[in-house]
Amino acid sequence: MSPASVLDVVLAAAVLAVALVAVLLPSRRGAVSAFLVLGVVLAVLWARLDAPDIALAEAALGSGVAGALLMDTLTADPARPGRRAGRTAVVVGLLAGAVALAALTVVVRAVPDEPSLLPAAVAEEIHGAGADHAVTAVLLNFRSLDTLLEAAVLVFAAAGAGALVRTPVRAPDPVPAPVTALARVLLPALVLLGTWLLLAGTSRPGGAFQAGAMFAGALVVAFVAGARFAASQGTAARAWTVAGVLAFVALAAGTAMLGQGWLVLDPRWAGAAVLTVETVLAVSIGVGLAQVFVANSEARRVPS
Amino acid sequence: MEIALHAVATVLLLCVLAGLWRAARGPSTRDRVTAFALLGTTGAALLVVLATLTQTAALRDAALVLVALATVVVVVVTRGTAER
Amino acid sequence: MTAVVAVADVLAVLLLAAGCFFVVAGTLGLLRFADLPTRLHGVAKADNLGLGFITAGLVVHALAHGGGIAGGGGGAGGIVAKLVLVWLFALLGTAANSHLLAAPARPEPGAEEKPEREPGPGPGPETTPEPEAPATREAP
Amino acid sequence: MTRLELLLALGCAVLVVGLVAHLLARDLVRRVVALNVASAGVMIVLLVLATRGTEPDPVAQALVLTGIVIMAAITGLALALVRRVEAPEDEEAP
Repeated sequence: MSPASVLDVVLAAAVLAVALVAVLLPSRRGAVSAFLVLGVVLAVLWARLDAPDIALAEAALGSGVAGALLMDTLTADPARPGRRAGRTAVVVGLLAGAVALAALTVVVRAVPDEPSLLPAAVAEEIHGAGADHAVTAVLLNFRSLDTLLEAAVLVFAAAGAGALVRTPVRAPDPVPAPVTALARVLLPALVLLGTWLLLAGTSRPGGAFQAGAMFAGALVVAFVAGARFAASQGTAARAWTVAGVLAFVALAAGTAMLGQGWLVLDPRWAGAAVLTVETVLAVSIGVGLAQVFVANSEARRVPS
Repeated sequence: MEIALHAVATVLLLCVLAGLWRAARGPSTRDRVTAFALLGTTGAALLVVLATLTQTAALRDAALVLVALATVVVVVVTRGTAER
Repeated sequence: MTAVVAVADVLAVLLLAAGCFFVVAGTLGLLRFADLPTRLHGVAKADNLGLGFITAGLVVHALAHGGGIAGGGGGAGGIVAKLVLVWLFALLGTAANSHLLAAPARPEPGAEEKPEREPGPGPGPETTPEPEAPATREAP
Repeated sequence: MTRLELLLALGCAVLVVGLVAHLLARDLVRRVVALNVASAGVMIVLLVLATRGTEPDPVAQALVLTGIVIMAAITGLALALVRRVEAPEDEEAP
C-alpha cells in the first residue's frame, strides 16, 4: 500500500473534522448543515477510494435526498429545549467511546492485509451475469437477495412514515414563480439523468439505486413546485413503492419454477432480467423515497 | 500535470472545509444553505478534477448529480418562507 | 505534437489556477462578508466563475490528452460535453438558488438564532473589494 | 503510516464519534444525524478494506451501496417519528 499522500491526509482530517462538528454542535440547524457538508466530503473520499458507484450514491442520496429530508425538518417547529446530558453521562460515554475505539482498532488491525478472494470470484463469474459492471452484477445477480430485502426495508420505511401522517393533504403553499420555472427545467433534467444512470449501470458505475435517487429528486422538485401527482399518497404511489419487491419476488418465483433455484439467472436471459428488475426497482426506489419525503412534509403542516 | 491536479484538489478541499465554518456558524438557516450551495459547486469542481486525475468517467456523473441535487435541497429549504 | 501538448498543459494549469483563485475568493466572501445578500453575491458569482475556469482547464486537458493523464488523444468529446453540462447545471442552479435565498424572508418559525448576531471580528469594508473584482468581470 | 492504516483509523474514529454522540445527544434530530455519522464510519472501514487488492472489491461496494439507500430511507422514517413525537398533542388522544 502506498504511503498516504497530502491529499489523503487532508481528506482524512476533513472527514474527521466535519464529523466532529456535525455531532458536537448544540443546535439542530448547525448539526444538520454540518452533516450536509459531510456528504460532500464523503463523496470525495469515496472517489479517492476507487468507488465511483458509492460516490455517485453519496452525492445523490447522502447529500441529496437525505439532505433534503433533514433540511426540511428545520422548517418545522423547533424542539422544546431538552435537557442536556449530565456530566456523569458524558464521562461514562467518553470512556465507553475510548474503550470501543481501542477495541475496534485492535479488531481492524487483525484483519489480514491480503486482498479478499471475492473480486477474483466475481471476475470469474461475471460473464453471463447480465451486467458487465461488477457492482451491478453483485447487486442484481450474485447477492440479489440482499437487494430484495433492501427494497423491502424501503417499503417498510415509506409505509411507516406514511402512517405517521395525521392530516389529509391540504392545499399547498403558494409556489414562488422561480420555483415553477426551475422545476420545468430541473424535472426533465433529473429524469433524463436518472435514466442515463440506470442504462449506464450495466457497463459502468451507476444503476438502480442512483437512478432511483434521481427519480426521487425529480418527484420532490415536482412536489415542492405544487404538482398534484407528486403529492399523491394514493394507491398508485403505494403500488409503485412495493413494485420493486414484487418484481424481485416474481423473478425469484419464476426461476424457481423453471427449476434453477431461487434467483438463479440463466446466462441466456440474465441481461434482460437484470435490466427489467433494475428499471422497476429504480422507479420503486424513487417513488418510495419521495413518499417518505411527502409524508414528512405533510407532518410538517399538522395544525397546532 | 498530475501534481497540478493534486494541488487544485487540495485547495478545493480546503475551500470545502472553510465552507463548513459558515454552515456551522450560521447565523440564519439561509446562511447555512448558502454555504451548502457553495459547497455543491466546489464539490462538483473537486469531483471533476478527481475524474480527470483518476480517469474515472463516473465521477463526472457524480458531479452532475451533486450540482442538480444541491439545487433541490435549496428549493426544499426555501419553500414556504420566500415571498412571491 | 508534443509541443502542442506542452502548450495545452500550460494553458490548462493557468486556467485551473485561475479557477482556484476565484473559488478561494468566493469562499472568502462567504466567510468574511457581513450579511446574507453580500455573501450570496460573492458565492454566486465568484464560485461559478471558478467552476467555469476549472471546467475550461479540464476541457483543454481532455482535448490534449483524451481523458486521462497518460492517454493519447481521442474520446474527448463525451468528456467535454459532460464537463460543459456540469457547468451549465451549476449556472442554472445558482441563479435559482440565489433568487430563492435572497428573496425577503418571513421570520422563520422559531429561529433559535437571531439573524442580527453577526460574526466576523473584522470590519466589512476592508474585505469587500476583493471578491468584488470577479463579480464585475463575470458579466460578459 | 500507509494510506490503508490512516483511513482505517479514520473509519473507526468516525464510527465511535457517531455512536457516542448518538448515545449522549438529547435532541432527537441530532441523534439521527449522529447515527448517520456512525454509519459513515462503518462505510469508510468497509470501503477501505475493499481497496486492499489491485481491483476494488465489488461485493463490499455493493454492500455499502445498499447501506446508503437504507440509511436514507431509515433517516426519513426516523425524522417522521421525530416530528410525531414533537408535534403538539392531538385532541382525539384519550
